[in-house]
Amino acid sequence: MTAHTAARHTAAPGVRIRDLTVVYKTPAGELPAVRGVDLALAPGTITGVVGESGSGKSTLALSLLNAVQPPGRIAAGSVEIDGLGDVLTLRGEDLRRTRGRQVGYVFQAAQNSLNPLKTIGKQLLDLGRSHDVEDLRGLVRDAKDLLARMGMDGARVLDSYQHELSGGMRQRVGIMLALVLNAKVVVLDEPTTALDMITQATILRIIREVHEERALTTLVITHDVGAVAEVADSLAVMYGGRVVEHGPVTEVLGSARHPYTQGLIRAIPRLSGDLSLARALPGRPPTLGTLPTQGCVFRERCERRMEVCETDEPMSVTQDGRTVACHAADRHLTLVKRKEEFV
Amino acid sequence: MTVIVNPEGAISPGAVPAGTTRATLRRNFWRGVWRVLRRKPSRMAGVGIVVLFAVIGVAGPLLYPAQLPRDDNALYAPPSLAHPFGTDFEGTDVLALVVTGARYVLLTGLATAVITVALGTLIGLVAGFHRGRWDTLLMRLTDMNLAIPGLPLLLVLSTVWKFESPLEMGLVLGVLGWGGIARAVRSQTLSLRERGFIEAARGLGLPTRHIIGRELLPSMAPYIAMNMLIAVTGAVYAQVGLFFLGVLPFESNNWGVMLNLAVFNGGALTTPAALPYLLAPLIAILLLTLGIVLIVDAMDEIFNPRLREE
Amino acid sequence: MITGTGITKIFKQRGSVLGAREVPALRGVDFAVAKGGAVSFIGESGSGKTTLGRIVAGLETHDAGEIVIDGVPMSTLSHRRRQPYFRRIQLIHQDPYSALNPTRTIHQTLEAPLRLRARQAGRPRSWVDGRAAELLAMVGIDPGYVLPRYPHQLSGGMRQRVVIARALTMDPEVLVADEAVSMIDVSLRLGILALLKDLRERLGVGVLFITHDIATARYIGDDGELYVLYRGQVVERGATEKIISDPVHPYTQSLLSAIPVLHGLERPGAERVVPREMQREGEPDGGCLFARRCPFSTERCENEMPVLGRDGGPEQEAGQEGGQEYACFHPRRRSVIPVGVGE
Amino acid sequence: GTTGTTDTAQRGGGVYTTIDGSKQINASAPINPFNPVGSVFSGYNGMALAWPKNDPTDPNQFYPAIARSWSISPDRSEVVIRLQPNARWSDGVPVTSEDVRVSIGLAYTQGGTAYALDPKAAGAAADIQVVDPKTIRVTQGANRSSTFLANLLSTVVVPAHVFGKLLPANFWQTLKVAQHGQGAAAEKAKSQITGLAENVIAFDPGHDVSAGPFVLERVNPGAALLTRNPYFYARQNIVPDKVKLLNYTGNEQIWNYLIAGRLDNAPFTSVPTAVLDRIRDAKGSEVIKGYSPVAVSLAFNQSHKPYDNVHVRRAIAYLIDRAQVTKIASPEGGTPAVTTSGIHAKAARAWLGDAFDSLNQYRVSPAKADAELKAAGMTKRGGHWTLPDGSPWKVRIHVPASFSDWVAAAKSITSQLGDHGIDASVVTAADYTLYLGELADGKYDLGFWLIGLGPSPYNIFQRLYGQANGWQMFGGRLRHVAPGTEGNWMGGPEKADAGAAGTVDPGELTSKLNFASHDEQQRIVGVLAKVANEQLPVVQLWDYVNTQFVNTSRYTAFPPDDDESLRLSSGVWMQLGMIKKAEKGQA
Amino acid sequence: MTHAVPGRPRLGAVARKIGGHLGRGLAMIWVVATISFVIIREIPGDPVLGQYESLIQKGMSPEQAERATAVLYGFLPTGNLWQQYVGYMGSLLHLDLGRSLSTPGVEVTTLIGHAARWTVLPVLAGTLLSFLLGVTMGVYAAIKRSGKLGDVLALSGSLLHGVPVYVIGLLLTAIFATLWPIMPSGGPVDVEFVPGFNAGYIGSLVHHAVLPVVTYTLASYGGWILAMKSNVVAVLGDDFILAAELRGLRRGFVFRYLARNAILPLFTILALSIGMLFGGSIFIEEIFNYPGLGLLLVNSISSRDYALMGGTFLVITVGIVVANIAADLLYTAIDPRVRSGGAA
Ligand SMILES: Nc1ncnc2c1ncn2[C@@H]1O[C@H](COP(=O)(O)OP(=O)(O)OP(=O)(O)O)[C@@H](O)[C@H]1O
Ligand SMILES: Nc1ncnc2c1ncn2[C@@H]1O[C@H](COP(=O)(O)OP(=O)(O)OP(=O)(O)O)[C@@H](O)[C@H]1O
Ligand SMILES: [Mg+2]
Ligand SMILES: [Mg+2]
Repeated sequence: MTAHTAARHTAAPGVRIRDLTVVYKTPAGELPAVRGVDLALAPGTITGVVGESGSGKSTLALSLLNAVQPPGRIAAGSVEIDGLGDVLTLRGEDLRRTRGRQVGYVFQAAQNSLNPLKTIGKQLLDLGRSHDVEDLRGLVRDAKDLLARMGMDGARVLDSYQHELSGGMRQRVGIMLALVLNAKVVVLDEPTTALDMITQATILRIIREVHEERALTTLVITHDVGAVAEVADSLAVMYGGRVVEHGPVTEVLGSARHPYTQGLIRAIPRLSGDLSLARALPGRPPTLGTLPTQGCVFRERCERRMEVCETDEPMSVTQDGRTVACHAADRHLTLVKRKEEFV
Repeated sequence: MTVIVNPEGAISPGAVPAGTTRATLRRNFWRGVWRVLRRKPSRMAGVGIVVLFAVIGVAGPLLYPAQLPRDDNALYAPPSLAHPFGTDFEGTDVLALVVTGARYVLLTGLATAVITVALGTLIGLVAGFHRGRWDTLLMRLTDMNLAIPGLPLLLVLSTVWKFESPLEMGLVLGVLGWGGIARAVRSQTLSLRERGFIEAARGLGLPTRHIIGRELLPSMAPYIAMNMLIAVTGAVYAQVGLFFLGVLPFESNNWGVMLNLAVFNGGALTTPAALPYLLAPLIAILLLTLGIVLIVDAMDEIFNPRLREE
Repeated sequence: MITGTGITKIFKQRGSVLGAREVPALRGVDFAVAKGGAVSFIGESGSGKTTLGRIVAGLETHDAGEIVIDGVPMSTLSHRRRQPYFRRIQLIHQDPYSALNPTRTIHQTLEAPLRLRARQAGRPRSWVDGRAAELLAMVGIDPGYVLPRYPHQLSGGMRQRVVIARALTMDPEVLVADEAVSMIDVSLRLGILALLKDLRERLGVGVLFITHDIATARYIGDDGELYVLYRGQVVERGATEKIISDPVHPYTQSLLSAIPVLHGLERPGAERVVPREMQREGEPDGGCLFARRCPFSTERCENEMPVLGRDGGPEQEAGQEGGQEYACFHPRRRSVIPVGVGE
Repeated sequence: GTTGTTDTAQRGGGVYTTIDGSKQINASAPINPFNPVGSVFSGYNGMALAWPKNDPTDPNQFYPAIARSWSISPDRSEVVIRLQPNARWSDGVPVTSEDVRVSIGLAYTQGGTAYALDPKAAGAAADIQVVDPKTIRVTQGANRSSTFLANLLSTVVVPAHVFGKLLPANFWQTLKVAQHGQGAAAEKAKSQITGLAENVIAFDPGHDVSAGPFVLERVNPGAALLTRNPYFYARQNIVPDKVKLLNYTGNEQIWNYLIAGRLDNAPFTSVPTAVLDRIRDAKGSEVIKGYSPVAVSLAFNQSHKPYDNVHVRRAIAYLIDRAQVTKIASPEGGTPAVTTSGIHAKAARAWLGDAFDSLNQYRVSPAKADAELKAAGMTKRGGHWTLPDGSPWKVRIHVPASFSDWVAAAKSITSQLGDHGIDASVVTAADYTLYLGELADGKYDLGFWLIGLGPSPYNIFQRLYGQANGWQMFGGRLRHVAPGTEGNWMGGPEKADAGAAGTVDPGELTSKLNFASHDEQQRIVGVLAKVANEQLPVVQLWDYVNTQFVNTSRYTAFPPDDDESLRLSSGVWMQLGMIKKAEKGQA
Repeated sequence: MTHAVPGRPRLGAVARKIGGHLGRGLAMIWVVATISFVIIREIPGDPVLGQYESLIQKGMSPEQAERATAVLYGFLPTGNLWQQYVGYMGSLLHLDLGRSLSTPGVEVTTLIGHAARWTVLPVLAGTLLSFLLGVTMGVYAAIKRSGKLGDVLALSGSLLHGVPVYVIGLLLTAIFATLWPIMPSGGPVDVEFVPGFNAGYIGSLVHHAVLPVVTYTLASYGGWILAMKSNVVAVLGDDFILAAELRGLRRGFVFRYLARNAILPLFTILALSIGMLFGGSIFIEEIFNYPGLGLLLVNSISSRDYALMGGTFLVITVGIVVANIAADLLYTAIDPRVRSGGAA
């Protein structure tokens, strides 16, 4: 009857991020937190983005809603969403309407993403009014359905304040608020951080199930390779603001091509397998200030470092649905891209 | 970037780095402070003002003879080159009065600030650190201190107690005013106490003295320093106000007395003649307040190593 | 050697609207940490792990039970006399950010306890600086670089190493590591775990390792022991490798099942166990604590409380095989952990 | 300006705005003259039998009020008072002798000079007889005071039909017993009468019944509004329709009103010159100056060293430039004291005649001061005078902080002493009450002290040789207490050398002034003035000038400078037929 | 697989909380009463002598002055300190503060009641006004904090916060009552108007209240703007604001979320400062001759009116204690986190 129920069965949109660069203004000047990222989210899939702290994951996620906060600024690129066009060109009311209605966002540390002074139900109504939902009763019904779907007593949750809910419950409320307006693109930033194992497994399962039921295009961002591997169809690995590897999740994990991905997988504590093979990556993850201005961002920690890595930034090469940006991984390719804007 | 310019690996492992001695740290601290101050011209202005007042407070009375000269024929003289702020009711230069009167005011302010902050911090720290019964007791005391209205009590006290020296005055103002700081310091202590590093220090068996003095206090330093400065203005304000009301007995010249005499004896609010006499101490108070406000702005950055070094 | 018997802790939540509510955080936990040994505690959020760690480190009192350090029962000593014993047990915090005083350089941070140490041992002051450098080198960081710096100038991994170095200033017998790696970048986690293992081997320091991620427990040492805590009760205990490979208690099994599967490298275990419900605050006691959530619970579980290592149900195969003990009426081995693709 | 403009247009009289300087207007206080802050304002809605004239020497000069005329027998034993034949209360009831009698009865419950219950008290009324509705006779007891008439005439008259019920039926009998009875019965009667005091004070009639020219209409915390009493006996004299009395809290408040031209008259206030100039600039503003029988002095505590030494006191007198001090402290409200006689200069000339000029004037003379100090055994070292024992001499002059003119004067004096190598400083007390308490406790070396409270010569010298100096009236007998005890803070010697008159007891002489004839009074005043001049228990600084402000833009015909009515309120002026409407009256 | 939500607060618990506050408040009042009793009885100075001399100082003749002060002897407290204390505490229990000395025969409670009216009105108006102004400007200063305007607003706040209230009061009188006399220079209302609900009276009331209220407002505005600014900045950094924006909430809603969370802590300060201002209004009342509690206290001190002094001081303190309790309860009422006893 209303738009959001009618739209339920439309096809999932695709999302294409092109050459996205986001910079933050620091005392040392504007430094790129995300640089030249190309990433396509296939319609109806879950794409996982993994990367360590500071690799630019959240910044990337915010860019999808054109919501990078000052002192940050999207310096270049485009984010095309099917049926919406380039999100980065949207302004004002158009942009606001897009958020929540077209693109749902589940906040990093969703535990704190709720207004502590209002019940969940009131916040839901605020959301509905903000998006001109006429049938608020229907909205509440949908919200209760969603919550029940996630294993909670909808009526009571809507009547609760944030502090009356546990971490896992808040996280699910966050997911509900992202989906209740029937957004087709959903971005989840670290949906399971600070939750324990069993809750994490539950949330991940819910994400997967809801994704499939509602035919969404989902982007899950996390620093936990395991969490991504559990839900995602395809996996992008970020390092120092670049996507260094991207491909179907089983392939990227099964046969990682980038030395960082390989090192990362080796560094994950596992339940089985040979302990002596496991190894931490040497060095430490870069921060904005310590990012090299030229050459490969990973070279300092890379065991396959070559001379060309010092000077030239490796270009992303796509082959068989997999993308890798490494000189060592595609030594046979001579395409070298130099970027000097930020030198 | 950092002060200690020390690229990775420049110093051989094992060698004791030179940058860790106390003197160096202190030097680095002051360099950091300087950097923080230089970030905004307003802060430099603030420091300038406060330093000026400090100098006046210390050396002001030395600039003039013990017996300030009077000009019997120039009562309430208008401002002139010789008397930038005119003269008072007996022909004494108003500027000289402001300068020589500063010491009393500043000394009280300082004494008050020291006492308020010392008492408040001590009580807050003890309450927050030991919790339990001590906490309950001290917080009741603090509630009491906060509930007793300071100014009215001062009025009542002024009839019993002669605040003969600025230090006595400061003592009273300080004893009346520590409640707010104590409460805030306590809540800060409670939250810091839960922070890992305090717990670690306790686990290491470091003495309480160390934990409070070296770990807790420095973390609260910006807050304490800020309060200290604000307490100075508060004390100056209260004290000058009491003199202005005429409820405080006075023996020596100070700004509040000047205000009182300007208004009630000179009619400064009624005619412009005594206006400079009124304005001079007012401007002094405003200037001092301004200076302190401008410096307070920098406190956070001064005591936070990260903001300091940026 | 530290042993704890019957450690019980009940928090009284005062000021709550519900009046003084009692939260049992530990219910008669027995454990022992030997010199150079590795004991891990795992469990969900709220299971009492941190509380136990703090009690062991002498930072929290307990309501019943006894802690014996080097044969001396702590309850017989005055608070003052207990201090030197507890000093030999050092806690490593989960959060390396808050564990270091932001206003003090690393040198100052290490200097204070070392001075104390020097005074106790009658060593000259010069010993302090040398020792600080030595300890930092021991935890694998460059003292020259680290000593003059403030915590904010170091990476998370470095900070955690400094925290460990600080704990080592007391020449501890046991390190209590509470989620010591959960806030550290994935690529660096193994480094810290390896360091702890190394310290065990080189210095003979015992490690009491607290985590909700069982996988990490393996890396502390394969000779270690594992305790599974649930709502303050140890529900299963045994050799780490043994419990991981052959968990018996359904709760242990759900914990292990919750570990995400690295699709592409692994397949999920055949009998993954998913609890029936989420954990709930303030659940009533009586019967098996896990009964409400247990997929296999029977009426007996609802009414009777199984005791660790004693009550074997009908399916019991080996009540205490290889020192493995559990508190369950229906013990059964299930293959829950992921299996490597190659295997 | 005032909002009386419309009233003026309609009724012609307008609103007369002024200030009652003697009390705070208190909205909670009852409309009751026995209450010190009661909303009864002398001369407006409060009436005495008569209004005192401002005479330098004779306290018994009065303008008629409720009493149209009076006579006193030569031996002062009997006073006959005849009331205004037309006087009526504002509710139309005539004012009769009974009203006066009730008023006197009520006055007894309060205590006070003429109506003391103690039969031995000087100047106490012994018997009150109603001769006829408009005539009353009062006789004086044994101790016949020279101020009996004055005290009697100052009696405030209240309506018997309002206040009468406060006196119990047997009141007059009880009074008789109290005054003439013996022993326990008399004591009981006394306590019955004084026991009424609280009720009388707290009594609130609710609305005003006045025999004065005005009736209270309303009181606010800051102001009182009165309207014309249609039954006032001299209503033809009263011009304004209403009177607005404003609160008096501080001088500067009066200054502001005056500059804004809002007051038609303001009572005496001290004014800095600059402010006075601005007040004069206000349209219609005029200053009337008159006699005020008060002077201020710097008093010594003679029980403290070195002020026990007359040379030290004289040295200080020689060093103080009184003209300069007055110029700084009270340029408009005072004239520098010609000398120290204990008497305001105007009264002094009247009392002493040429003898006044023979008094030592203590003109500024550092040389004489040096000589006196040397005579006192002091030495000057390094530009500073030290005490005979070689210790430093620190002069500390105490003043109450709230009196800015005294503070300024004290500061000026310390500056002058400082110029001559005497280390002097001003110490203020938080408030006047505290100041007086500490002064009386003998805590101060030097302090400011009001003197010369004329016109009664007893009151004048009582300030120097009364209780503060050790002479107390006790059970009708004079006795002297030791310095430092029972409020004797001045600590002067009991006997003083009065030159030609020989050695005298100044306290005894002072108490004699109460009963002596005029000639005798003149002689005693001469002796005491001489003693005060030579022994210098105080240094007289300046004589106050009654500076009144009037504004002639709405009303004219104010009393001229030095008029005998100047210390009375505007209400009395109106009764006396002074104030008239200004020609081009405008607000 | 349903999931329960913890229960809501119970009425009994709230009652217990209120009870606890009241108990502590009463204990505090008792202590303050005792302290004020002791201090006040120890104050030196003789009220009769003081009254006498100051009447003389005002030009009254000695006889008249003597007559006027004679009555005061009857009102002096008698008995030793302990008896006086017991009597005092006893009458306190009956809410009887005794009789005034300087206005003999009038109950202290009556005087305080009259004065309190004049304090409450401008204090309330001034506080609310400054609160509204300060809070609005604080939000503005926070949002524009990196710009010039924000700097200027913040500095104005700091300065006004630092400037003593009497300085503001003096300057305002000098300008609006003296140099350019458009405002009355004292008193609460012109006596010419008949009290009641008529235009003249109300107009006069307002006219007289303008300067005191403006002074209150200016003096406390600085504190509000500073507090509000720092709260808004803190809340702006909270995730839920960004989350609300990312959910596409209307600006109005986001602003309300922001404002409500930032104002919340200020409400308790508001309650406290209303309590505090009863005592803090001394300067303003003195300068504008406004017959409130502050002025009453000052006058009672200088006239050594023991009963009035003690009573006024006590009432001022009780105001603060009550405000404290009100602030706590208010916080409980409006912050759901505290209400249900959970962690804030
Ligand atoms: N407001 C800011 N100002 C300056 N730098 C910023 C700001 N926010 C983020 N950055 C920097 O941008 C980089 C990327 O940050 P981002 O938050 O996107 O990382 P992330 O991958 O989400 O990390 P985390 O796992 O810690 O959430 C980091 O180096 C960070 O320091
Ligand atoms: N200071 C305290 N006061 C009251 N209850 C407490 C306190 N500390 C812990 N608890 C309660 O005790 C129980 C055990 O807490 P604990 O922190 O030991 O769990 P944990 O296993 O470390 O959990 P996590 O994995 O979340 O760190 C929890 O229910 C907790 O709410
Ligand atoms: Mg992030
Ligand atoms: Mg924990």
